[in-house]
Order: sequence, then C-alpha cells, then structure tokens
Amino acid sequence: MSLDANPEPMLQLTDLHAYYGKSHVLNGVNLEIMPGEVIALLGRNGVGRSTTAKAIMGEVVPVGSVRFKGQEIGGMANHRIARLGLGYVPESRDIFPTMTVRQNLMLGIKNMRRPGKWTIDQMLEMFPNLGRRADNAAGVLSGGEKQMLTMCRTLMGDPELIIIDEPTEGLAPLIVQQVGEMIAEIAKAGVSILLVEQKLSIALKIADRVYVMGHGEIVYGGTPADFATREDIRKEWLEV
Amino acid sequence: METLVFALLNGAIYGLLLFMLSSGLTLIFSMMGVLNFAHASFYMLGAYLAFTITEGTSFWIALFLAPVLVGGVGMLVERYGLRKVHAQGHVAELLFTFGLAYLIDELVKIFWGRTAVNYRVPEILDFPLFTLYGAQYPAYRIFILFVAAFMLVALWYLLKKTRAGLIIQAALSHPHMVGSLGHNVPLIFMTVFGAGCALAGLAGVIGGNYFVTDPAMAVQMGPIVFVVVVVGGLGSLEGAFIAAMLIGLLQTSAISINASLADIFGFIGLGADTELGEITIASMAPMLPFLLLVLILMIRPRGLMGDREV
Amino acid sequence: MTDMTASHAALEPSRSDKFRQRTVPLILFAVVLLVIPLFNPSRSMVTLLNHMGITIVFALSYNMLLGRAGLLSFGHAVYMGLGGYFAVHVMNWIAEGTGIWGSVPMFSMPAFGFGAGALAGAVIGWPSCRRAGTPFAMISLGVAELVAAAGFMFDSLFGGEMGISGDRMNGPELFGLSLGPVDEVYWFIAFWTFIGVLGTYAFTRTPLGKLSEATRDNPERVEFVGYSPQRVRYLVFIFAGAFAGMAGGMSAVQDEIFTPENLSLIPSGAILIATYVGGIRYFTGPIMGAIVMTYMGSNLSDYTAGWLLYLGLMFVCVVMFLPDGIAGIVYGTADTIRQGRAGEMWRTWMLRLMGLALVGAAIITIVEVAFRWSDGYGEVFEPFGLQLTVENPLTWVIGILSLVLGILALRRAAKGGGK
Amino acid sequence: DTLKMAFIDPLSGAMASSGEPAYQSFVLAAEHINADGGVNGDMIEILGLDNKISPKESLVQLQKAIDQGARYIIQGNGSSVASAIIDAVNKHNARNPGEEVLFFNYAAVTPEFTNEACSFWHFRFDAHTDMKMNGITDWIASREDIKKVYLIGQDYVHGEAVAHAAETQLAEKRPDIEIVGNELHPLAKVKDFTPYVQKIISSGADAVITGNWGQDMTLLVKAAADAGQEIPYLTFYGGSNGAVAALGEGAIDTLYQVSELAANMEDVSDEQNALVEEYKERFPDYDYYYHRAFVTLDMFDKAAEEAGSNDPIAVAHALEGMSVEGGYGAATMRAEDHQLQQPLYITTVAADVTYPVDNTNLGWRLVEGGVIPADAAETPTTCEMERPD
Amino acid sequence: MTLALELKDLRKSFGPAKIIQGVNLQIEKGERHAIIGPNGAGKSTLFNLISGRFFPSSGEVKLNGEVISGKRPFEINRMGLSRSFQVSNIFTNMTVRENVRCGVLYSMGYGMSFWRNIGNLKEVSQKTAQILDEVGLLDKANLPAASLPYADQRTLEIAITIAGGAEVILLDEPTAGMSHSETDRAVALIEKASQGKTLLIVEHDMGVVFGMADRISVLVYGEIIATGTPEEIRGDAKVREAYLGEDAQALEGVA
Ligand SMILES: Nc1ncnc2c1ncn2[C@@H]1O[C@H](COP(=O)(O)OP(=O)(O)OP(=O)(O)O)[C@@H](O)[C@H]1O
Ligand SMILES: Nc1ncnc2c1ncn2[C@@H]1O[C@H](COP(=O)(O)OP(=O)(O)OP(=O)(O)O)[C@@H](O)[C@H]1O
Ligand SMILES: CC(C)C[C@H](N)C(=O)O
Ligand SMILES: [Mg+2]
Ligand SMILES: [Mg+2]
Repeated sequence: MSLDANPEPMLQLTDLHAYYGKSHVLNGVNLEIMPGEVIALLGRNGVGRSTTAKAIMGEVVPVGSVRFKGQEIGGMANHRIARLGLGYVPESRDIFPTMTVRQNLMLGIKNMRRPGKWTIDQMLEMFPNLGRRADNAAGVLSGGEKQMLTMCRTLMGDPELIIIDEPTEGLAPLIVQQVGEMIAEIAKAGVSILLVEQKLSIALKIADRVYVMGHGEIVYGGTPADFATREDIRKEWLEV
Repeated sequence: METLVFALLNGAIYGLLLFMLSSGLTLIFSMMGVLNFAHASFYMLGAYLAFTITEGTSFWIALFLAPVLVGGVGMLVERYGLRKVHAQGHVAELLFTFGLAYLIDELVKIFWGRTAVNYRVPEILDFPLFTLYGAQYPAYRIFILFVAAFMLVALWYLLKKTRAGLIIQAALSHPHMVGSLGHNVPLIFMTVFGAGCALAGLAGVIGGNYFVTDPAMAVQMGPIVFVVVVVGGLGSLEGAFIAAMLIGLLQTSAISINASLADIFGFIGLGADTELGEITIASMAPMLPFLLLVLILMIRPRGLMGDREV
Repeated sequence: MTDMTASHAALEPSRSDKFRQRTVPLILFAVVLLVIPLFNPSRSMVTLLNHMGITIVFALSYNMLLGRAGLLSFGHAVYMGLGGYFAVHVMNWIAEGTGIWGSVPMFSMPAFGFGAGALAGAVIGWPSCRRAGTPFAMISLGVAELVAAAGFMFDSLFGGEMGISGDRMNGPELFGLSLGPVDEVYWFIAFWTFIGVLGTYAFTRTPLGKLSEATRDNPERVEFVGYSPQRVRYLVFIFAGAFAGMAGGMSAVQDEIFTPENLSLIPSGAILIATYVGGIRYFTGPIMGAIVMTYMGSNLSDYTAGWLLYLGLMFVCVVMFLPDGIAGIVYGTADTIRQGRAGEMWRTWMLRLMGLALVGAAIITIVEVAFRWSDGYGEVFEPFGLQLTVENPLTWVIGILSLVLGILALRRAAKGGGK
Repeated sequence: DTLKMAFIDPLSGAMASSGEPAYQSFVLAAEHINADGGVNGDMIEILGLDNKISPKESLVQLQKAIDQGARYIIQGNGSSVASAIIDAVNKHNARNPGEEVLFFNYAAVTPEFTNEACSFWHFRFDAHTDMKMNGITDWIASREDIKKVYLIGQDYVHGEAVAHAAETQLAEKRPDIEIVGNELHPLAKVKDFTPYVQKIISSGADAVITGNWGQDMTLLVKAAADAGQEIPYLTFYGGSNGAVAALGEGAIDTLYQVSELAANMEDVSDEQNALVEEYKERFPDYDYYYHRAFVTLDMFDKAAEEAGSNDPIAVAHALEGMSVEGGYGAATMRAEDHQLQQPLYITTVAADVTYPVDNTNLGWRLVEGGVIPADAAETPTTCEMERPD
Repeated sequence: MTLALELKDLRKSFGPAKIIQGVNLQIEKGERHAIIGPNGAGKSTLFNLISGRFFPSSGEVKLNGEVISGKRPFEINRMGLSRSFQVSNIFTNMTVRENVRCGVLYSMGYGMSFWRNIGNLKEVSQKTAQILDEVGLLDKANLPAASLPYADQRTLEIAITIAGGAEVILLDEPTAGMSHSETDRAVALIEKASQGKTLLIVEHDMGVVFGMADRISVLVYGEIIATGTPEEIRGDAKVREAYLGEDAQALEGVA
C-alpha cells in the first residue's frame, strides 16, 4: 500500500467544498483513491458523505479540485464524467420505474457498439432475484431488488471507478452478505471502489483503506487494521 | 355509394394530414413529456418558409429545406428556452410553449403580413388524377399519401429501433441518473424536439398549399392535434395514425350526413322542430373529435393504443 | 401540561400575527376599494377597474385549481361563462318581472352565477375529476371545446354567435344603486370582488382547502389518512366552478352580454396566463396577475400593434425566469427589505433594472420598427425625435447594442444575486 | 379642433385581414375630408380600436372611445358585434342624455337592424342581405339554364338571413327552381370544404349562393376549384381578401359578387379611379374594396355641414334623407329606417382588367345586366323608429 | 376476544407472478408483531393488501372482525388502520405541521368540511402539537417537509401514520436508513406511540425486531414459514437458512 508505487491517483479530491443554497456542507475534503483500491467512506448521518459523492459526479456544484485520472472534472457535465470511466450508484437508487429490468440494464451500457465486460444475461444469472423479474417493470421490484438492479446497471457501463452510496440500506441480512460479496467481486475485477457505508462489518471486510468524515471534512484516514485500534475515532466520529 | 366513396377518400386524406401534424407531437409528447402547445405554430412556420423558398427556388427544395429550418428553430427553442424551464416541471414547460405559440404567430405576421400568402400546389402536381362521379380528384392528394407513408416508416424506425427513445424516457424520471450513466441527455432532448418540430414543418409544407397559408392556421389546427395524440394513446405511433384516420373519416363522413337528431332519435320522441331535434349530424362534425377525446379519456385513459396513461 | 401549551403557543401564529398577516391585508384591500372613487376615475377607468374586479375573482377561482389543487385546466372559462349566462337569463326574467322574478334585485346576480357555476362544476367535474395530471388537463380541453360548440348550437340558451344581452336597470334597487351608470356598477363590483377575495381566502383556511393542497402534493398518501383524493378534487372543482360562476354573474351585470366565445379556450387560456404571471404559489398572486393582465389586455393594444407579441414575450419570460410570478418578485423584494439587506442588494437591483431597461428598449425598438415596416403604412417609429426605420443603421445599433449590454448586465446581476 | 370617430373592429388576430383594410379606407377618407377643410372646420381623427372580433370586448372599447370624446362609432365586421353595439349605444344614450353617440355600420348586413330592431342611433351604409339577394336572384331568374340551386352559409345570424332571403326570393321569382341543399356550416371552423363541395356536386346543383366571408369564403371556392367544379358561385363577399388568389384562373366566370362597387366599370369618373390607385399605392397589401367608407364619411361631412353642427343628434336628423354623389352612383340615406339606398353591381372575375386584385392579374368586371339601380335594390322596411325630440 | 387483524388464505398475483401465496395470520389486540423475510418476499405487498392499496386475488382480511379486503384505502383508514411507507411518502410542499395535521384531521371528525376555519380548530392544533412534540419535530414544525434531512422525513412519515390515532398501525421499515442513535430514538417513539395499540412492523434491522416484537412471522416467497416468539424464531433453522444467514449473531452484534 505504498503510495509512491503508483504516483498517479485514480481520483483525487483537493480542498473540496460544496453548498446547498446557503448551507456550507463540505468544507475542504481531501481524499485520494489509487487504481484498484477499495475505499470506505464512513461517518455519521448528515456529515456530507453523499454530498461528496454528488460533488464528484457533478450533481452538486463542486468548489475546489476534483481530478479523475489526472484530469480536472469539476464542473463537467455528468455524462462526460461518466464517459471518462466513473460509475455512480446513488443512495436514492433512481431506477427507471416504467421500464423493465432488462431495459434498465440496457441503459447502463454507454455505447452499444462497444459492450463491456459484463453482459445483461450474466447479470441476471448472478442475481436470480433480478433474473426472475427480468421483464417486469422495475418500479414494482422490492426495495432490495432495486438496490441490486442499480448496482448492476452501473456495472454495465464498465466503469474504472465506481462510487456506491449506502448499498446495503434496507437489505435483508442474507442479501447484505451477498452484496458484500458482490462488491468484493467487483473489486477483484480491478475496478476501484469508493464505498459510502454505515455497516462497519462490511466496510472493514472489503476496504483497503478507510476514511472517516465529520462535519464536512475528512477526520481520519488509514487501513482497516489501524482503524480497528483507533477506539477514539470510532467513539468520537462514529458513535459506536 | 357515391357518398361513401367520397367520404372515405376525403376522410383518408384529411386523416393523413392530421397524422403528419400530430406525429411530431407524438414524438415530443411521448419522449419528453412536453405538451407542445406551439406545435401547430411550427406547422405554420413550415408552410410560410416553404412559401418563401418556393418563391425563390422551387417547391422541391422547400420540401427538404423548410422542415430542416423549422427543426433548427425547434432546436434553438429547446436549447435556450425549454431546457431552462424543464427543471420546473411539465406545467411550466407547457406554459412556455403556450407563450411561444403567441410569439411565433406574431413573428409570422411581422414577416409575412396578416393575410394569407399565395402558397400554391406546384405545377407538376396540380392536375386532376382521375374523375369520379363527376368530381375530380387532384393528384396532390396522392402525393400527400406518399409523404405520410414515408413519415410513418421513418418515425417508426426512430421510435422502435433506436435506444434514444429509451434514454429519453428514462431521463423523464431521473435525468441526473441518466447523465451519470454516460448519456448526453441534453443533446438527445434537443434533437428530439428539433425532429418533432421538423415533422410539423414538413406537415406545413404539405398542408400549407393544400389548405390556406395564413396567420390563423396555427390556432385552427392546435387543439385537434392534441385530440389525435391523446386519443391515439401516448407514445404510440400506431395509435396516432389510427386516431388521425378515425377522426378524419369521422369528421368527413359526418358532414355528408344530412340527417338531423330528430331523424335519428325520433323514436324516443325527439321532435323535428325542437332545438335539439333540428341539429344535423353535419353541423356536429367539428365537435366530434372533442367528444371522442372526452369519451376516450373517461373510458380508456391510455388512449386507443397507448401503453401508459397520459 | 404547561410545556404542552407553551409549545402549542409557539407553534401557532400568535393572535397579533394572525391579525397582521390575515386581517390587515383584507382591511387594506377594502380601504383601497373604498378610496378609489375619491380619485374621480374616468368612466373607462371605472370600466377597467370593474373588469379587474371580475378577473380577480375569476383568477382566484382558477388558482383554487391550478395553484392549490394542482389541477391544470384549459377550460375554466366554461364555468364563468355558464354562471354568467345563467345570470343574464335571470336578468331577462327580472326584466319581464313575472312571478317571483319581479322582486329579485339585480345586485344579487353573482349569487345566481355562483349557484350555476357550482352546478356546472358538479355535473362536469364528476367525470373529469377522477384523474389529475394530463388526463384532467386534456378532458378540460375537450369539455371546453364541446361546451363552446354547444354554445353555438343551442340558440335559445346561448344566443348563437351574437350571445344574449340583458339590461341591468331592472328589478328592485339595493343600497340605492340603480346600477345604470358605471360608477354605480363600481360599488356592485367592489362589493362582490371583496366577497370573492374573502370567500376564496377563507376556503384556503378550511380543512378541505388544506386537503386540496395535500392531494396536489401526494394523492396517494391522502388515501391513507382517510380521504378519497377524487372526492377532494371533486369538491374543490365545484367550489372553483362556483367562484368562477360568481365572476360570471359580476360580468353579466357589468357588460350586460354573454357570448359563446366566453366559454371557449381563449378566455380559459387568458386566465391561465394571468394567474400564472401573477404567481400561483401565493394567494395574492392571481390578484396581481389579474390586475396587470387586464390592464395590458385592454390598454396595450392602444399603443402598439405588437401587443400580442409583447404579451407573449412577457409570458415566456415569466415562465423562464420568474416561476413565482409577480408575487414572487414582490414578496422577494419585501423580504430583502425586511431583512435589512436592501443596502447590499441595491447594487444588484440597480444592475438588474438597468439590464431590464436596456433589453426592454432594444426589444421595443426592434419590434416597433418591424411592425411599422410590415404594416406598410409608411409610418416611422420616432422615439425622442429619432427617425428609426429598417434602413437606418442607427436602429440596429440601438437594438443590438442595448440588447447585448442589457443581457450582460442581467447576467452580472444574476451572478451577484447568487452569492 | 379634432372630431374623434372611433373605429371598432378587429385590428389584430385572425380577423385583422377584414378590419385592417376597412380601417385604412376610413383613414384615407378622413384625410381627404380634412384636406378639404374638415367637418365644420374640425379635423376628423379616426381612433382605431381593436375589438378582437369579440362582442364583449367591443363594448369595452366602446366605453373607452366615448370616454376619449368620440361621439361617432364605426363598425362593420360581423353582425353579432354590430348587434351588441346597437344594444349598448341605445342603452348609453338612454342612460346618459346629452352625451349621445351615433353608430355608423358599414358592413353588418343582417336586415333586422333596419327593420324590427331599427334604432335612431344606427345608420347602415351597406345594402342589407335582402337587397343584395335581390340582385343575385334577379340575375338567376334571368338565367334559364339554372334549375337547381344550392345554398351554403355560415351558421350564425348573417348566414341564416342569407339562406332565408334566398329561399323566399327564389320561390317568388323562379318557382321552378329547386333548392337542392341548404347547408349551414360552423363559422370559421371548417378547414377543408371538400366534403361540402362533394355534397354540392352530388346534388347536381347548377349554381351556389353563399354569404360566406373571410376564410370561409376563400376555402369554399378553393375546394370547388380543386374538385374541378365550374358552376357559378354567387357571393356577397367573393372580394374577401385572398379568395381570387386562391382560385386563380378558375375564378373567371365562376366567382360572382354583388356589391356597391365595380372598379373596372367603364364610365367611372377619373376622380374615383384616382382614388382606387391612391389606395393601392398607400396600402399595397390590400385592394380598394370598402368604397362605403368614403360614402359614409362624405355623407357625414355633408350632413354635419348642413346641420351646422357636429352634435350627433343634429347630424342624425340631417342624415335622414341625405344623399351624396358616390363614385359608382348616388347614395341616399332612407329616413324611415336609416338604410342606405344605392345602386348595386354584380361582378365576376376576369383577366386583363385595369384594377386587378390580390396581386394577381385578375380583377372584377361587371357582368352583363349586372347593374341594379338603387330603386330596384330597395326593399320595404318594417321599422317603427322612435326619434328623440 | 376478537382479533385485531386476521388474514385468511390471502393470495395475490401480478399476472403470472404469484407474490403472496396463501398467507394466514392472526394478530391479537395490543400485540406487537414483526414480519421479516428476504427482499422481495412480499412484505410490502402484504401491507399493500391489508391497507387496501391492492385488492387481493383471493382470501380475506379482517380488521376487528370485519372484512376489509376490497375496500378502498381511505375507508380502511377510517376504520382504524393506518400505515407508513417504505419510501417516505409525505406532502413535500407543505410544512411539517401541516403534514401532521393532515393525518389528524379525519380522526377529529373534520371530514372535508369547508365551513370551518382550520385555525380555529383547537383540538386539531393541540393534537398536532402533541404529536410533533412526541416525535421531536416541534422545533422544525414550520419548515417545508421537503427540506428535512432524510432521517427526519422518516420520522415525519411515522408521525403522519400515528397522527390519526389508529388502533392498528402498520409500519414498513420505519428505521431504514437511520443511524444508530436515530434508530434508537425511532424505536422509543414507536414503542410509546403503539402503547395499547396493535402494531405490525416490517424491519430488516434485527436489533429492532428482536427487541420490540412480541411475536415474529417470517415471510419467504409469499408464504409464512414460521411464526413465534423472538426466541423461537432465533432458534429456527429454516429461518436461519432463508433469512438470517450463518452469522446471524455477528450481524446482531453490529445492529
Ligand atoms: N438537497 C439538499 N438541500 C439542503 N440540504 C441538504 C440537501 N441534501 C442534503 N442536505 C444536507 O447536507 C448535509 C449532508 O448531507 P449528505 O446527504 O451528504 O449526508 P450523508 O453523510 O450522506 O448522510 P446520510 O446518512 O443521511 O446519507 C445534511 O445535513 C443534509 O441535511
Ligand atoms: N405490481 C407488481 N407487479 C408485479 N410484481 C410485483 C408488483 N409489486 C410487487 N411485485 C413483486 O413482488 C415481490 C414482493 O415485493 P415486496 O415489495 O412486497 O417485497 P418486500 O418483501 O417488501 O421486499 P423488501 O424487503 O426488499 O422491501 C417482488 O419480487 C416484486 O418484484
Ligand atoms: C364583414 C362582413 C362580412 C360581416 C357580415 N356581413 C355580417 O353581417 O356578419
Ligand atoms: Mg448519504
Ligand atoms: Mg418492502
């Protein structure tokens, strides 16, 4: 995990600020992700983790620097960011309710002429729940199924870095395990992951490094092993 | 027999024109969810541009150029107007186009005057194709038939065979998400709107000389276009086609019926000299489409062929 | 228990707040209505005021649907028209004076309109209120066309193209008003406008009024707190129809005529525009919209042939840049001043005003020159003694330069306003 | 001083093409009178007020006009509007004695206005439906080859009046003629007249009579041309802007019009022809059509000067029985009912004329025997007028 | 004693998909009953069937002994059953207070009255204030609901549900997306609000479920595979296999 082994980070946030109207939500976030790395972003509710993700994707206006593969992407239209190889699974899931599961997946593909590593059928096979509902309108899926669908849809676009916001929310324990495995699987395929998560068990199991956020800035960064020893951080910033 | 044949022939042509006019709206309405009130104004614009181009060059150039120009105007409107309004929801979009209709109508009056222009059917199409029961059947109507068929096929391809339709529908519910998946939503919106307007423009090129090209043509065609789109069913091209033909035939054949309500409902005691009884079917023709609209929405809100509610 | 009442008190606006926010504006409104005649307005000014009063009630009734219940209607004029038609018929019965009609005062026409509007709402609302959204809008469009067409067919009810006329100088007088001259009609209109404003405002304060907002926001959830959204919509629709009918009754007395065209899409569209331009999110928005649009509709056409163009432009601009309408500007400015930020905002405001003036000047120049050019009267647009024609390069310099400068200024103002 | 006259008609919107040329005609007529020293020394100013063709809006504009000091109201487009104005003017004059206004109606032709519904405050400067129809039916009566006639019109007072007049007069003059159709279509709503024309063809009609105007006129004849129909269309308003253009060559000898003007008639004074040319030059979009505008103002000028005052009541009294020498024959205001009496002309379209219309090379030519002298056009009236003392 | 809620062989299919396949369930008055089960098992669908959002394909639902299946949601609500939604379903453009007030109105007997001033309805305002106080949203009462943070929106969702004072309350994943402290607060709130009432709750948070429920039913593929006390369920092998997974204990530790 030596940083100088690979001098160019995949994603680098430098002094990132963001606002909702007048409220200043992010006050200077610094964070970097190396290629192939899985990063967990922890923190209490409302500290601004989702906002960080949105600022990267251009859904809220980022002030400061957001560099992806060395290129400044702050202020870019989000489809261009996506085309650079960033994938995003939002907290709100945002499935397309009137379309079938299959059509949802198809929309994940950026370019029909250049399909990616994953095919729709593979996905449906990997998640039998989805496979059963492949031709149903996505709007009728159960909460958990929707979560799976969102993740699969993003993968269809072959991202190099994928930002996943609270993937296990509202999932049955068994499925939480499954999702954990899936994320590990994705990581194995060489995709970098920025995982915004509450459930420490999952986060610590998969992550290469852990960041903890508090009040709109990063208050801790380190390996899971180190983090395990930092009772103080957990007390102060994660209320466990 | 004679009446029937004529009703069919004329109804079909009127229906085809209605279809041409509404196909662009179907495209815009179903893909972007925008009830484009200015649609008929783009139709008018097409007719006027075609008139000007025809004056300078020829009808055949106008046939291609005018729709392209109208489409361009549509794209500009989308880029600098509609896009801004989009975030405020459908009502705002609709009102925007509502105001736009006023604007286009007035601009047309500035450039082309308040009275009809002399936009005529081109010489080579201006001959009677055949004579039936003493009435001539102009060749231009067959031309209309061909253009309509071409539009039907082109649109069908666009809607069914391209992924653009899917992307736009998705963007209706979650535009950000669609962008995050790597699709250039604004560009697609602009293109679709432009294409829809171009179709209206094409209808204008064809309909402007079949009817009359004057500043009132937009207002007159406006509401009926909505009837076609809604009755046909949202997003359904086939539906729009069927509805257009249905309305065309309905209206035309109603005109040829001389019977009054008293003749029809006489058996339940409706007198021929009562006010209700005096009304003839022919005089009810213009309100039939709206009757159809209300009935359809009440009985089958999805329209004839629609796959979702309006 | 004590802290309960304490928190309760904190939650509800205090008595004085209520008085300040609700009663005072109404009193002010009444005072304005009372004071206007002191300025001795000309007869056409009174006529204009009367029309404003009618449009205010009409717009408020429309906003019960659009702003409050979220129902976009393209056919609201149907209810005003039917209410008005009924009132005109009543006026004619009064003129005949047979039976009970001889003792009905002309002053009560809006009440008849109210009843007829409610009845029309009850009949037509039944099929149309089952759905909200686009189906509702489209049904209203179809209904409007149908009713207007019927208006041209049933001459005995609607009088055909010519409409039906009445004479307001019949029946017993009330409050010593013969209702002959327009300034007497003014008091009639003022009275009923006040009733209309009071009535529509009171409606927003009722459980049904609140539920209509809830139904707009989330019809599904309404079902799970014990209400049928259809029923809520239907009832609101009846009330909206009733107040529209009341406006119709006012108009029947003021104009003494109703024509089928009063039922058509054109007045329906006009009230939609007026209400929206005024601001549908505020109760007072429609009032402002009604005043401005009535004024423009009746006076602008005297000054320029391009009034429809200006109207369209203004409307499009409101939709694009001021979704909260005139009321949005008014309350926004008032807030700024109240928060004592007028000082920091004044530069932005000046910039904005300057930008607007420049853009306005550019548009007016171009439009006026264009209209004169297309009219072919050979007239010349001569602001401040300048001879602006299409050939004159000065025209284009003024037009384009001030347009560009104006837009630049507006952009800056927008940036300055954002921080 | 200025003498304000309010011109209330559509000056914007779909019907502006009917109101505009009339407005221009009145403006030009006023200029001529002003150049001649005005009316009792006062200069006429025509206030153009836009009523958007709505009866209700017209009343608002009427009120405004009166407020601005106009005591003379001019209107013509649409009998429904005229009816509302007559009613309002009557009420106004009753409610505001001393501020009376007069209404000069230059085109609304429903006969009632100078019959049952006649009013002292209303003067009509156009021949009404029955009079015009007299011309048409006389012409038909002389054409032995016409056996079947089809009536088509707009579904409102004017259209109904035309149909009624045609039926009664034909029954009287040519009882052998069969009326094979009597159709009223909605006003200004029909976009394609083909089905109607088809009906006319199937009926085997030899001639069509119509009171249509504006777009309904244009589209009707256009559909007829498309179907290759070549029977005469006898119209009131074939001169509606654009109708000749729509028909093109097909208009020749099929489109007929009865009106008070025959621009290409032989013995027209040079003065009148100069006026026609002047008009076209000033307003290239339109053609000289509203001859009545000039007659109206001439007669008004003369009456005011005879009365020695511009006061409406005095003028009204002076107008009764007044006559002027118009460009196409003398015109007299009948005192009984305030209906102008003047010669009418039946014209049809021809090429090679001095004054073509619609920017084509076609124009209106007098048909043979198409002159209807004023006394022949005259019809009796049932008017029982109440006059103020 | 009649049952608060009784489901008899309840079934629901959407086209060919059989989502609920014969559910029988009896819930006594005053009971706190939890339903757990994997995603897509049909828990929310079951709620929809009970509350009238969907009509059952067959079978019967009884509320206090009366058949309610086939009735419209608002009728069922009026009979004393209220529910919350898995995805917050609030009146976004209204203030928090107005949201709660909408929940209160019907139960106070103000159907759709249009002759009363809502501001003068003392009991309504008091009840509204009381509920806001209970759920801890009093200080946010005059904010637009849309501007609330997520957790507060969830709380508001619960507040609207309990506002009408229904005897039977259905909560669909009330704590989803809440943090631990928020979850604890919500649990306390639910316990208080459901005092003496019947509660049916769907949750994935096992801490909540096992801490609160008197009895638990496990729904898998539209069928109830087990019903019992928390202890019985924890020990049930079938349940472990279908739902909790091997590390049930570990998960609980985190929860
Ligand atoms: N659209 C918005 N408008 C205003 N404030 C917002 C908006 N979205 C979020 N916020 C506020 O910004 C802060 C940070 O929100 P964010 O969603 O980033 O938090 P989070 O750490 O992801 O928490 P959660 O666990 O709730 O997802 C919160 O206080 C939230 O209330
Ligand atoms: N209208 C419908 N049409 C077709 N299938 C439906 C419909 N509604 C729900 N389903 C299907 O029924 C199943 C059960 O859905 P439900 O929402 O009840 O699950 P759940 O148990 O609440 O799951 P979760 O815990 O993830 O919320 C899902 O597979 C879903 O796809
Ligand atoms: C302008 C005219 C054509 C009006 C028509 N003659 C009428 O009386 O209605
Ligand atoms: Mg978050
Ligand atoms: Mg669920």
